[in-house]
Amino acid sequence: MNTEIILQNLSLIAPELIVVATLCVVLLAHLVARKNTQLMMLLSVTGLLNALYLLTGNIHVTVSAFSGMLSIDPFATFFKIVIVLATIAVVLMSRFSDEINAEHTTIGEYYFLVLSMCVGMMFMVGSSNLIMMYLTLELAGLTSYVASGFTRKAKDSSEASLKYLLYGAFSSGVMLYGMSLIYGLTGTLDIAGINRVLMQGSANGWALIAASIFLIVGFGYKISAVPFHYWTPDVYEGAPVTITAFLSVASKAAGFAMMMRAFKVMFIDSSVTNLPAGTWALIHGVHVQQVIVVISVMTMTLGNLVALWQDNVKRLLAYSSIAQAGYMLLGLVVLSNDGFAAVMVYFVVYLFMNLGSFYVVMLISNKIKSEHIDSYRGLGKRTPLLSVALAIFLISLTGLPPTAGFIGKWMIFLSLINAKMVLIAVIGVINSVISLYYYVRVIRNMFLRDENEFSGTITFSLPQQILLLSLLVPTLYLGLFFNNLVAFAQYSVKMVGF
Amino acid sequence: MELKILNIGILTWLTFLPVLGMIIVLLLPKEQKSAIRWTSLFSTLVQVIFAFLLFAKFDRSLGGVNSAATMQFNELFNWINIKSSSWFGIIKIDYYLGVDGISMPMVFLTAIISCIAVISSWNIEKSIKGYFALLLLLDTGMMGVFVSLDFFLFYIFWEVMLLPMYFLIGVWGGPRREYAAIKFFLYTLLGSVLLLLAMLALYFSVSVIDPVTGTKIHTFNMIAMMNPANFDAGSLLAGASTYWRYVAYVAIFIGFAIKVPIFPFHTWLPDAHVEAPTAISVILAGVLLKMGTYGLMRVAFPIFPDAAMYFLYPLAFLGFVNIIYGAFCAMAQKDFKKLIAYSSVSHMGIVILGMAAMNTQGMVGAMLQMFNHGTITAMLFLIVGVIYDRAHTRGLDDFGGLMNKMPGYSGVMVIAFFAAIGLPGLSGFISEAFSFLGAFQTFRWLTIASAFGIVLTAGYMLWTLQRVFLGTLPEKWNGLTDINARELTMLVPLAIIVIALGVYPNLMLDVMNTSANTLVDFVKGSVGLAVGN
Amino acid sequence: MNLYEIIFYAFAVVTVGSACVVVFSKNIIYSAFALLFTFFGVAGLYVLLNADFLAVTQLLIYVGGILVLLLFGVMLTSNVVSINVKSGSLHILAAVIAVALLAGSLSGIIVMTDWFVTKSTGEITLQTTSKEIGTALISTHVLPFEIASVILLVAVVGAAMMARRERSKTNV
Amino acid sequence: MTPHLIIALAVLLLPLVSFIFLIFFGKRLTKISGHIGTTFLGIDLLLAIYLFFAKLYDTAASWDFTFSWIDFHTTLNNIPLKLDIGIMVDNLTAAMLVVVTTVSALVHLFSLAYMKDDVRYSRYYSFLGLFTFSMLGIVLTNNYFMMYAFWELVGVSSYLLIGHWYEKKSAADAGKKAFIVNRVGDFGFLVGIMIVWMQFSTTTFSGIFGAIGGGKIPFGSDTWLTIAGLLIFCGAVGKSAQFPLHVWLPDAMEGPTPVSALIHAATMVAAGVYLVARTFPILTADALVIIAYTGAITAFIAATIAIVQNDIKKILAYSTISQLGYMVMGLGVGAFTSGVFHLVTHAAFKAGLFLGSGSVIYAMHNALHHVNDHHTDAQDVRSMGGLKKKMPITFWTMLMFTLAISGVPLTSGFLSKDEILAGTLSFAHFTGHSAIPFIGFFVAGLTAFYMFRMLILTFFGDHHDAHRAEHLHESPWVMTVPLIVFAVLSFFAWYSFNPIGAKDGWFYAKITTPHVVVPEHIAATPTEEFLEEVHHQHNLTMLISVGVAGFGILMAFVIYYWKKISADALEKALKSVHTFLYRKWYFDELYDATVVAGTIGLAKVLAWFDAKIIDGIVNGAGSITKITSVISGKFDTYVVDGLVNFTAYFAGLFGLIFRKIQTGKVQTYILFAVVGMMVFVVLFGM
Amino acid sequence: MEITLTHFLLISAVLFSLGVFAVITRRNAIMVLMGIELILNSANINFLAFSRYGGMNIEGQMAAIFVIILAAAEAAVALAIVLNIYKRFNTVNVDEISILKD
Repeated sequence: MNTEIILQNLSLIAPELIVVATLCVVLLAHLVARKNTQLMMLLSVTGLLNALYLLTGNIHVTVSAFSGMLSIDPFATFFKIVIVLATIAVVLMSRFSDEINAEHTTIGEYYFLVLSMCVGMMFMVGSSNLIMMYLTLELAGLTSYVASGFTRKAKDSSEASLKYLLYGAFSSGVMLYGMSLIYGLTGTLDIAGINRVLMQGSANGWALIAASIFLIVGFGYKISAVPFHYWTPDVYEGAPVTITAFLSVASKAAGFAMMMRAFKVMFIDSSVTNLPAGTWALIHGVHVQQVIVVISVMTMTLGNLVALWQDNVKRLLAYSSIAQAGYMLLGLVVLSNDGFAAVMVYFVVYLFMNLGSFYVVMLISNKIKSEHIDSYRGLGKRTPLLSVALAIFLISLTGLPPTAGFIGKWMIFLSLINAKMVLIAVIGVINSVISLYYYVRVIRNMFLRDENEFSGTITFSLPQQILLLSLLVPTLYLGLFFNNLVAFAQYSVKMVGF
Repeated sequence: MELKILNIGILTWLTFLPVLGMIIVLLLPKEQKSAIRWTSLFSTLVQVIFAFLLFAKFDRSLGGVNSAATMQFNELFNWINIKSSSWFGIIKIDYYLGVDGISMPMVFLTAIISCIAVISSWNIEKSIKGYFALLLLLDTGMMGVFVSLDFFLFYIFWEVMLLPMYFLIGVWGGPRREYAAIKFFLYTLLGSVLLLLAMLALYFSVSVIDPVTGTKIHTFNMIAMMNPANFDAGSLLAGASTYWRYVAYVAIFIGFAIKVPIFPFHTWLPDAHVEAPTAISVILAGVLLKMGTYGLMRVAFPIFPDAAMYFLYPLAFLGFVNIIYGAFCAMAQKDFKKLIAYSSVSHMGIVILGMAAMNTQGMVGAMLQMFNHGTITAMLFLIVGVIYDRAHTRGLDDFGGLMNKMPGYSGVMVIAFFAAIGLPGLSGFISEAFSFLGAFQTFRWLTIASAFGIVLTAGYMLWTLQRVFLGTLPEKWNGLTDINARELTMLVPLAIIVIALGVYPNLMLDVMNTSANTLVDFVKGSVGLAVGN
Repeated sequence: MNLYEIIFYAFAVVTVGSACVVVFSKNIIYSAFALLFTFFGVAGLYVLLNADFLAVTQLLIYVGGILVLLLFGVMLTSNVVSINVKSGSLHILAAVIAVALLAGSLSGIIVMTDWFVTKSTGEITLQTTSKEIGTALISTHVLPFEIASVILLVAVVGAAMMARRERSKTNV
Repeated sequence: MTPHLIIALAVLLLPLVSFIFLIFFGKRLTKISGHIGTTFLGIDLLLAIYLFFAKLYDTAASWDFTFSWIDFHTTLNNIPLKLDIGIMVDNLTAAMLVVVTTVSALVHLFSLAYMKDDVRYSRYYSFLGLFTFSMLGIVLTNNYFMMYAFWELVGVSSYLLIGHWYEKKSAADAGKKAFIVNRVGDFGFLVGIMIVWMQFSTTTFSGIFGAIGGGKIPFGSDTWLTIAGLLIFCGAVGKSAQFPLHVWLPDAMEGPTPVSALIHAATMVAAGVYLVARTFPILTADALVIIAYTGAITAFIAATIAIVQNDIKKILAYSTISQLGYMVMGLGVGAFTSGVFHLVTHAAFKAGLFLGSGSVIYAMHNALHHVNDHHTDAQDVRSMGGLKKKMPITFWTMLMFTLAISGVPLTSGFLSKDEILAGTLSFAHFTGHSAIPFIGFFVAGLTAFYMFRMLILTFFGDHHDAHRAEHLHESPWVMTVPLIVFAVLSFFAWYSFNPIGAKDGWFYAKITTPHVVVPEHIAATPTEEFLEEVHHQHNLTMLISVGVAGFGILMAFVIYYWKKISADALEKALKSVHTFLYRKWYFDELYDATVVAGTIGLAKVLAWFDAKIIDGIVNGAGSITKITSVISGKFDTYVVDGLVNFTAYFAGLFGLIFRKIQTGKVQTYILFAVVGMMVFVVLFGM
Repeated sequence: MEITLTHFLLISAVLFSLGVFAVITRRNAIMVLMGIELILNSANINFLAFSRYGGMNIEGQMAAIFVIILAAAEAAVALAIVLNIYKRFNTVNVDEISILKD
């Protein structure tokens, strides 16, 4: 591994480098022009747009870089795009968030943190070596701990960061221990290598299972899957809305990408050939599939059932995002490229609808200083546009046509049925019916119930509305014309080595 | 059969005209109340005109049902086309519209009822802009369900209609509107998700030769699904009378049964009806309920003939339960609307029974009953609405002697009531008679038992008539005014239809007849086992 | 019982013993100092596993850095002069059961599993690994190395931001 | 389209035209509407009479015009599945046409005065038109389907006419009762039609008779043929107020008296008899026996009740039921022509009786009005008497009718009744059911008795309130003319010039027993033998009937005119019997207690069931939620909020439990995570 | 008795368990952090042991290095957060910091 290879590899991670550069610049800008918050926002956005542009260049690249540490492949690129898009949206959102702007003295650090989270996640999706996974996970993690505590003066924000820290550090520690066990079993940390060793069948069942479950603890915490989700509601509620939104989309996406790659590459049994094209089998004796089935069912069910009881919209959305993770996990259990593709499609639509709903919640709490569901009464009258938008986002989260959310679920169930997992599919749809109830509770309060006395209309600035529409339009458009999206996702399941 | 206007197929026009109206309505400032009203009215009126056009041009001799060739006014464009992985195969979804004898009357009905609903909503004042927008959206959803031949498209429209309905009940409804609305929403969604799964299972079980590429691809095309030859060997729903086919059929059936509604899934109906504003009750009873039975005819029967035949008797039995049970429940009601709601349950039971007969008279009777019930019950709800607007109560016992006070009103009412009772010369009679005649040939004793419903119906209807219109007028209603022009304009057309179909049912029958035969022959033929009782 | 084993057991005892103190002692100060010995013991084990470079790193970073940080933490969050340095503990019972189960299954795994070992165990000549590590850091592991640097940057900035005394007095 | 068809259609449709015309323009025309309606019916009558003679002197058995109404373009049992409708005119029809139109026309005329200051005058006339139309429909149709349709229409128009004074609750109730009771009968009728339709895929008489004649019987079983016949007969039971569905007719007297004359004496109630006559060819022996007994029982019950009634219209109502029973009995025993014949004659004199009573009531009413007496019931015979002098025309005509109904020689009633009785005797001779003739004669006696009781109480003696008497006087000509016409029509000569032998008249010549198509082994006695026997029994019959009739009349005079025996004494002596009869054998009470109460009760129960249990099971609403409120006070509000779906109820419960885990203590979370982890490790490790 | 891989692994297992125990039970946030450090150390011992007995392959040692680096970074951030908490709540007892809950 000599220098020119390294340099050549560096060109492959240009997007990440751009973002790193941007965050340094933002930090410096913060030092020199502390007052000019606008500038830093613009800097970040420009950097991110650059990164996005470079990413589009990488769509067709499929190489393993840095001596197998990092994979640059359509799969990674797809998720990087999702992450960068989310980051851009969040950066713009932050511009309108009162609680962020209140911290104008440290606004530079804020953008710095968001960007470094972005970097960490971008590396996460590509990393194909356990130690890389751990490092990138921690990079994303550490920054999120700090970011969720960004509004330091607020008690709940601080508490959120502490809980996130302790829980995260613990989970990643357990994960690390699992990694060490796998290292002990296979003598390597490179996931492809691990797979090679496992294929020789030397690995002992129980140790391997224990190790993989330790890994799942780490992943599960990242994607907030039951029973490793406990931090989620508290942190989501405590953290600034923008950060919550970011965590619920980007961080989840990164976690999923990492998990999917890890399991596919590590545990696939390439010797089994008599399967339908596009599907695969796991190495005999590795019960990861069953584990994930159990986890996903628990996740969606618990997420939905507890969400029924939430009165804080932010917290409600936290639980809803747990449930959503449950649906996405269903895409993994079918063990097929189309299952993965379904998850990826889901993430794209999830990006729009979830960010959208958090954005609206943020705007509203800016004005009415409350996230309690009862304070949403009569919003339909006070601010029609926002209410309708939120309603559409929530309906999309429920998964009703003609919104994009339906397509996400549709793809998932499509692959489940194709894999003849009817029972699981039934559980899934029943869950989506239950979920309807709490989503509709919000809608009901906005439209069906009026406030005791009408407290005037709420207006929002044009930029705010534009950002809203740019999230709303895709949510509707993708619901009817998902041709390219699905095609792109199905192209992007391509990983290094597969 | 082709019919284009401005080079756009008439069915597309019919389906999306309301959306156009909706957009205009949304663009109008909300102060322009009358403008909003007239826009909505206009768009629905045009829809009615187109419906008449369709009705006139419709070729009575073509069967449709399971043969794409004899579907009429077809519009087939590719909508989604994903070169997918080999596991999914190419995902192709078509924008596929077409009508046959089963859907034609429903399209006609939908157009008329929607138009009348708009008229009857004239005195809505509460955020009228949203109201009409949603009403028109609902219209599109309903129309789409009846014209789409692609299962995916069908499902989309099916779901599109839910949300407007939720809001229309929930925002403009009565005191317990929230409860009714969410109940309606949850019930229907529960049904439709089962429908969704069945649809996906079908998708992967059926594959056809793609005209373009010439390869075998899966399809959502309902008509393709009806051809047993298209089921891949070894797929989930392949074969006949298999466990999974029965499961899928039951799933689909529940999906539709909830809409009909069939006992015991009917409990949302009374609540929804009672709470909904008049126009919405009209649409609910007039069109929405028909979607369930329509779905059974369009989807469940032809795609799962084996299961359909296997579950024929249970179906008929449910029909019987609906008839008798609904009638008894209606008899005990004190609320005018609730009474009519339960009478709907009873009358839809007749449709179910007629369908279960699985022979021509039964099927035709059922179809005609769908149409007639649509018109008659619409009239009844409008009548309730008229009196409710004046008296602000629906208690049956609060009234009496309206016959003298409101003669014009009473005249229309008498027609509606006797039509509901099934009086010869009015439309209800023919359809009920045929349903029973048909059913009797398949299920002798069950039909005799069900036919007793006509006595019960006469019982509660006349009782209501007496309590509300006969006797002496309480003083407090001395101020009541007779029916006004607007209300007449929405009631009279329906009355005319009711009488016309009563005297000369062929107007509708010859539209339905061929398709009914085709359907029956197909279902029976593709199973070949004869049904006894 | 050769020297190697003696040394091993010595370190093992030190490590585990002090770790127990860390976990079970009521007094945070004690725990902190016990942790010091744990780190020493671990470092010793590293040496036995002929990871000399790592042993040194362990001492430098853990003892020199992390432990100090933790002590600072203790000092700043509880005034030592008072006896408020005691720290209680909660749901012992559940923890005991869970951890016992954990330890049990772990040791079970450890014993039962045939790990990935090159069969030529026994005497591997003690040699320094610094060189290999050095080359690895700039060749194969260059990317993790860089990421680690980013992590440190983020950590510094984040910690600074978190811990900084806010100058505006508009607290919640 | 032959001219005859056109005329027939005209006869059918003219009343409909009158109905439509009056319903729309009646309001403006006010009083003229009555004359318009009457004119329409007058023309109708003339046309009918023309058709009658045209048919009678035509050689063809029947004019049948069938056309396809609905074609299903498919086959059933290899027969093209069509619904043919059409009209058919044979002698029976022609006769019925004349009867219906005559009565209807005269009633129209009569009503001009009787209803003159009614609030809904025009509506009354339009409904009369509707009724006549439907009645003519029944008579003219050539298939069961159409007949059922008109059957229902008749029911409705009678509902409307009975409830004409719907402000009176009793009137509204009566209308409802009539309709629903009829529906019960129609239900059977409908099932019968289903059977024949299913078996012969046609509903035309000719088609069905042809098929059965061809040896095809329903479900290939004799029993089913009987059942089919009886089911169709159910329709007759409803319409002709036969036991056990006779209860509606007396109540129907709430309607205006002319309506009673038209609907509940002459036409509608006769429709049932007509139906039986039409169905006659396919009635098996068993069916006929049952029919005969139904008729007999009805006749007997009604007659006994009629004895003790005091309301003049009630008396007539029960006598009508009794006479209808007679006709049905006549058909049942096989005396086809006699049954129909009695229908015709009875139509005339019973219509006359009602109109007469109408005239009396009219007079009484005015008189009471003059003396401002609003308590006395204008219809109670006990408050009448001595009207002979005051209203002679009414009296003499009434006398004529009474004689006719009592079966006194030289009247039309004598002819028809005797034939029926002879029929019963011959029936008894062949089948041994001697109860039938016995009842027949007994009822004949009773009839004579109670009819004369009514006549005496009404017209003889002195009016017991002299002051009121001054205000009593004869009705106007529009009311008396119809009476006279009917009286004239009640003479024997119209039907047969032989006062004691109906056989020699045109009626028997033209309207003969139709050819029975039932297979021999289950058919009743062949017509020829039967009539032969009837001929033998004829003289005997005459003697007995005249005897019992005379005895009945004598008793009436003894008790109510000469008062040799005190009516009150009798009443006291037979207290229990009297009350039993006065209470009409407690039929209404019985039905109210069982059927009506049962239905309503069941309805209530089911409604509760629906609201609580079904909704409960599916929604977990109601009581279940109470239990849950223990778990969380919030829960109820949530339930009210709409979390009522049963699954969602448990969902909510679990959610409630799960969220307890979310304690807010991060270490608890970690503990749970570790536990979960260990569970997995152990579960999947083993 | 020959010192084998198992000995080292057992020690690390013990450290791991102790760490977990500390994390779950000790109320003081700093104690929790100490527990986490123990966990990391146990993992490191594993890495090195495997690397040693796996024929001196360097990967384990590299992993260990990065873990140590990361532990440092983590400790820094953690301390900052804890101090911040102490400012807000005047306590570092984790179980008393629970305003966010259902």
